[in-house]
Amino acid sequence: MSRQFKAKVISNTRLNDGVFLLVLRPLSETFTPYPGQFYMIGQSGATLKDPLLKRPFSCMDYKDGLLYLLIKVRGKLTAILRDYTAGNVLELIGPLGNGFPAVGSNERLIVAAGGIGIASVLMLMKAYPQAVLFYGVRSDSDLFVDILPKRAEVYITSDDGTVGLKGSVLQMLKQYLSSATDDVKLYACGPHTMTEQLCRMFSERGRRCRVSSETSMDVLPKIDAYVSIEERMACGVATCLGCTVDTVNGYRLVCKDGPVFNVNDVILPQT
Amino acid sequence: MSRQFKAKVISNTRLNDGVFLLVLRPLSETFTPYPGQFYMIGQSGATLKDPLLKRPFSCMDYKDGLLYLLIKVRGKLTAILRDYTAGNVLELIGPLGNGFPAVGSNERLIVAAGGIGIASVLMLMKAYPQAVLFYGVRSDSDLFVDILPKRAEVYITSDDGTVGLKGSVLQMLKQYLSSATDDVKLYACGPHTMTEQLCRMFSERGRRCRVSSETSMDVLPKIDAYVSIEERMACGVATCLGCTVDTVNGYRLVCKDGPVFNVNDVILPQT
Amino acid sequence: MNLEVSIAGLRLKNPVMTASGTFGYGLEYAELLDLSDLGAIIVKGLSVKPAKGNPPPRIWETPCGMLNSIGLQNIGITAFVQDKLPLLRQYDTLIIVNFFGDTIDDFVQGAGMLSDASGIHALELNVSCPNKQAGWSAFGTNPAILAEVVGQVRKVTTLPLIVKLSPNVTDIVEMARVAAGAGADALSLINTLTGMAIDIETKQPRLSNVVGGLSGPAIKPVAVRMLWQVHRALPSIPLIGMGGIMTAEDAIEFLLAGASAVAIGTANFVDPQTALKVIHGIEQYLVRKHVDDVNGLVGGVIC
Amino acid sequence: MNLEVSIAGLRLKNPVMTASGTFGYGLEYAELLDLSDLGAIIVKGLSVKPAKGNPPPRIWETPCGMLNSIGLQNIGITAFVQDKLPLLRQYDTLIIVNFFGDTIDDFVQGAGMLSDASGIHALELNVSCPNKQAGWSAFGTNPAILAEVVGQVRKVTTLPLIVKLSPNVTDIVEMARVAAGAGADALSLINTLTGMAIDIETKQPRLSNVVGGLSGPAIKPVAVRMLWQVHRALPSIPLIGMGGIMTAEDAIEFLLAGASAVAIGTANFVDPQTALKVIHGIEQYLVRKHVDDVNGLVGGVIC
Ligand SMILES: Cc1cc2nc3c(=O)[nH]c(=O)nc-3n(C[C@H](O)[C@H](O)[C@H](O)COP(=O)(O)OP(=O)(O)OC[C@H]3O[C@@H](n4cnc5c(N)ncnc54)[C@H](O)[C@@H]3O)c2cc1C
Ligand SMILES: Cc1cc2nc3c(=O)[nH]c(=O)nc-3n(C[C@H](O)[C@H](O)[C@H](O)COP(=O)(O)OP(=O)(O)OC[C@H]3O[C@@H](n4cnc5c(N)ncnc54)[C@H](O)[C@@H]3O)c2cc1C
Ligand SMILES: Cc1cc2nc3c(=O)[nH]c(=O)nc-3n(C[C@H](O)[C@H](O)[C@H](O)COP(=O)(O)O)c2cc1C
Ligand SMILES: Cc1cc2nc3c(=O)[nH]c(=O)nc-3n(C[C@H](O)[C@H](O)[C@H](O)COP(=O)(O)O)c2cc1C
Ligand code: FES
Ligand code: FES
Repeated sequence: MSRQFKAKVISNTRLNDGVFLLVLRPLSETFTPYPGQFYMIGQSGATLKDPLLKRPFSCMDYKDGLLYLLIKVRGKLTAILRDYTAGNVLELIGPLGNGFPAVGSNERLIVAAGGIGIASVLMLMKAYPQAVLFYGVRSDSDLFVDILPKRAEVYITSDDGTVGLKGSVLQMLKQYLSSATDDVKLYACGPHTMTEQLCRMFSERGRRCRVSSETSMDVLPKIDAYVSIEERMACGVATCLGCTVDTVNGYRLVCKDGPVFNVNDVILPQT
Repeated sequence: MSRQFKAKVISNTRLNDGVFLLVLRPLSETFTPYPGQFYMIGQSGATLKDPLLKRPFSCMDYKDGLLYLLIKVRGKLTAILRDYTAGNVLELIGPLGNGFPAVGSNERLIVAAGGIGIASVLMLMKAYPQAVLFYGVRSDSDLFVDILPKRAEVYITSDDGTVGLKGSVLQMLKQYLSSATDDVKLYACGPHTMTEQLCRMFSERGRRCRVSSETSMDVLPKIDAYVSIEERMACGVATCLGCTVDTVNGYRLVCKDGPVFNVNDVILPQT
Repeated sequence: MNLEVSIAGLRLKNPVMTASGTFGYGLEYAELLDLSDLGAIIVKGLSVKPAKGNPPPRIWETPCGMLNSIGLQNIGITAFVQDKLPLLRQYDTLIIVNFFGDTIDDFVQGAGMLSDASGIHALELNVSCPNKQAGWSAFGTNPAILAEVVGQVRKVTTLPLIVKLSPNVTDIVEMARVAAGAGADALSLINTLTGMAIDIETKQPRLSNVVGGLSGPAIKPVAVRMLWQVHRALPSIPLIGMGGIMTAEDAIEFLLAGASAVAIGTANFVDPQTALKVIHGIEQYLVRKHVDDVNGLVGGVIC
Repeated sequence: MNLEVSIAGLRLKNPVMTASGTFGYGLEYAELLDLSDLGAIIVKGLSVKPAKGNPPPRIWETPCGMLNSIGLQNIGITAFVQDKLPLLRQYDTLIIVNFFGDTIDDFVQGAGMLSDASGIHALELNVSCPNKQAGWSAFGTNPAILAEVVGQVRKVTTLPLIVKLSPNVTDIVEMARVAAGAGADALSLINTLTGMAIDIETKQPRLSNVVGGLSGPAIKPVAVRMLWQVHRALPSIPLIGMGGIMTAEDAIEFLLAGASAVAIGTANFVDPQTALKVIHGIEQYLVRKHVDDVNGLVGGVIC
């Protein structure tokens, strides 16, 4: 059993213009991934060198020995993967990273996903069927509900109002939480701006600094919040030291110490 | 009408382990190629940069607006093209180069092809149905007779004797010519070693230097011999000055002054 | 929207040129594109006497790049002025002539001959070819010799003088400073990095000249860095950026790093339309970014 | 068949190492491959005190290459010797420690500390990181300062001393000669070329440190060229070749150019098995070419 393996494409389904669902069958025995973990993925065969490095993708699901990836076209590799068809072979390293920490029995799990971030929280939703999901998308066509567990409690927002409530998923989440009473464990994954806002809203510091601010959450019971952070990666296994994130404990590596971090730990870059 | 155009793959037929027949439909109006001309061919879409440069391929045939290429896998680009299927799009520049000069009415056309060199002489065979073809291959599986004009007079040799006569195509050609009486125009295309030997056999200098040698052809009537020369190319249109071949008239460019050269002109590198 | 840029007193209708040695004498591509659309054409390096160049093989593709050891083969200044220039002049674009010599006297003589011809808009002094005989590279790598050759050439020509720098140096800023101090009106950078490849089957170098110049996307990060360093140190000298430009995005990187114009090299081989596509892409970028003058991009990197 | 090579008094079971900064402290890859199969492991650059490195973003992919500006983040020599070395020593491979300092005294102190530890087989002196503060690059680009740092370090260690050269110089042969003259037992080349990339959407550099080191296949032609130049000029000093090696074919190119051993860098990220595949591929090549000793390839290029 090795963390480095090849996998064959079983199917590739275009979900919208830019997003596709890739189902892979590992060609050798692999480790079972935890929710929040990821794989480094690259083309097979080292003869072509552009793109060169593997790229990180969350494990969206793992069942019956098949690996499910939800991928959005962003650049070189994702554009190539979009055109992959059954039979193409990929190289993977993983599962990697720490994933989401376990939810305590006395805690209520709330999940927030923005856009393609849904890929990284689905396994969690399946592991905790009572979890509530806040799912924000840009528009109707970016919403992928078919992949969600059937019985899940889901609140949807969209930027343009074409589906669910129009507006920010975090605003809706805040409203929901303002009426919550029990301890909450919050897991979130989404674009950089969402992660950032979330850290501001839910970190101790955030709360201290912004008691009066609109986005702070100073009225609530205990909220233990975690975010999945994206950073450029070369190795995925803590050897290149490329995927640094600044934390209250100094620089940490997204690939090894993350990708999931407690919002209290993360120091976001000033912009 | 432009010499630069895109073309769509209509079909790709694997002829043996390493050779495939690619049929392309140009997506815009193009010039009609002459026998012996070639195209610079590359992947479409400049986002991927490995392989970077276009590669030269002979026009094997051109009919009903379709372009036929016979390609042997050698390295990066040819390996990619092998996996192309109907619908893939390529970028081409061509037809380029000078092609084979016309055959005089009082001349007999004899064509010699070695291996994949058959690709560059097929149009010629079709233009001159009386031509005689000497076709040497390594082995049975390298012989592509289906693509040849039905009525052609063909003499076949193979290195291993699995098809035709066992031995060198040039030996057979020499034997044939030793009984020839009329003026002969000889066109040849094949691997470097064959081209070289051919130049030695049929050039004036070759004949002068090697009157007594086994490979010389000092007994014959007039033989006007031409070979198609391969050299690495970057541009195909005489701007990079990369595809130099040494001739009695100084350095010449394979892409512009060739690829077809009179054997009397070529100065082969000493090896 | 304004695409016009000025460099060394020249006004280019747009900031996109074709780099020397990758666009022949220009005319070879006239069938495939309208040369009048280009900001300028920099022709293949010329010398006083025609030059034969190096024996084949002369090119080899490397990962995302290519090595060449053409060795400055050219038809000579006289033939260029007689046979090519009159045809080139018919296009509405600027003609920049890249030239070189084997000795300082050669450089001076060449500059003089080119200055006497009519229809040449600027000279690009090539001191940075990695394919010449041993010792020649000193023109581009030894500051004192560089100063000497630029200074001597400066004396014999009133044409705008562009000096093309070699990247094969420890300190590109020093070389830029020397060239500017000796009279260069603008600088081109970069020429090729010296490289080598070996055929492990024959154990012979892939190029008969053993070493050659590495160009193409592979070298772009080095080119952008050098351009930025020179612009930061010498903001007042106009720079022509080149090295691996394949797309408008690449070209914009150079502009942001401090180039007033760019030149397309190896990409011409891959797609002769590259320069036109780059011009178009720059235009679209300006529209998208609500910038109405391309000069507004120059040196705009935030750091 | 013999794969064993000797460098600077070290005997490597095969000529394939992993390059500093691309293989962590070795242990990170122990799960994916048997470290005992490697000729040697060169660990991430260490300094006397732990170093934080540069702020993110630190990496950016370029055509057939990557830029990094890690900035020599490391846990410090003391922590390495205490926590990592005892584990690493359990593998049957040689441990080469790459190290650096901010001042010559730092270099000397680091060399001393490493020489006192047991289980380190050689030191690799890093004077060639493009990600340090301004001025630091002088260690790798100024011959006098290079001589000084190598000479001082030489005095305090009896371990084999490998000096890793920077490619960002005009004359690599001169730097090699200086390092050898000052006491280097072997030379590693090349480190990364200094490069830069700009995000045209934000107009910010892709790396927070602005410039970074370019590695990967893109730089291979430059690396092979420099290695060949140094080997030709100084045939008696053993060379460790690196820069863009992805396959056995690439490694063999370096051996033919004059390397006694090679190191795999960026390719480890792409495929952690690369070093093992390269060892195997070299073996197959030797069989195919009927060569029974890998040392028979070294410097075998015909030119
Ligand atoms: C832990 C982790 C999990 C991820 N999970 C998923 C997922 O499940 N589905 C999905 O679609 N995407 C996911 N991503 C993002 C994904 O890695 C990038 O979209 C991908 O690397 C882009 O590769 P490319 O070759 O297409 O783009 P490139 O051509 O490399 O670059 C295009 C753009 O993407 C950005 N980018 C490149 N590499 C990264 C990176 N490693 N992280 C973030 N941005 C990058 C660049 O800044 C650039 O602007 C994840 C990222 C991380 C770090
Ligand atoms: C005028 C001309 C017509 C040709 N016609 C045909 C044809 O009809 N069918 C066909 O299969 N091949 C033809 N070739 C050869 C073809 O160009 C090469 O096989 C092709 O360039 C290899 O590309 P690659 O990316 O697969 O190999 P690479 O990865 O580039 O290299 C693999 C090997 O091929 C050799 N090679 C690379 N480029 C060239 C080149 N331009 N010329 C010769 N050898 C090269 C290299 O030396 C190397 O050893 C022709 C070549 C020329 C010059
Ligand atoms: C085949 C070839 C020939 C070249 N000839 C010249 C030349 O004659 N004079 C010159 O100054 N530069 C010459 N160059 C360098 C280019 O003008 C350019 O500086 C370099 O290739 C980097 O740009 P690129 O990566 O876009 O090609 C040549 C480059 C190539 C690839
Ligand atoms: C992410 C990264 C970190 C590196 N860190 C170091 C280092 O700490 N010390 C050093 O001497 N070289 C370091 N290097 C340089 C490599 O050891 C090697 O010399 C260079 O990358 C060229 O080889 P490659 O192209 O195979 O990667 C680093 C390279 C990379 C890509
Ligand atoms: S990706 Fe290399 S250390 Fe995290
Ligand atoms: S291929 Fe460029 S000159 Fe012939």
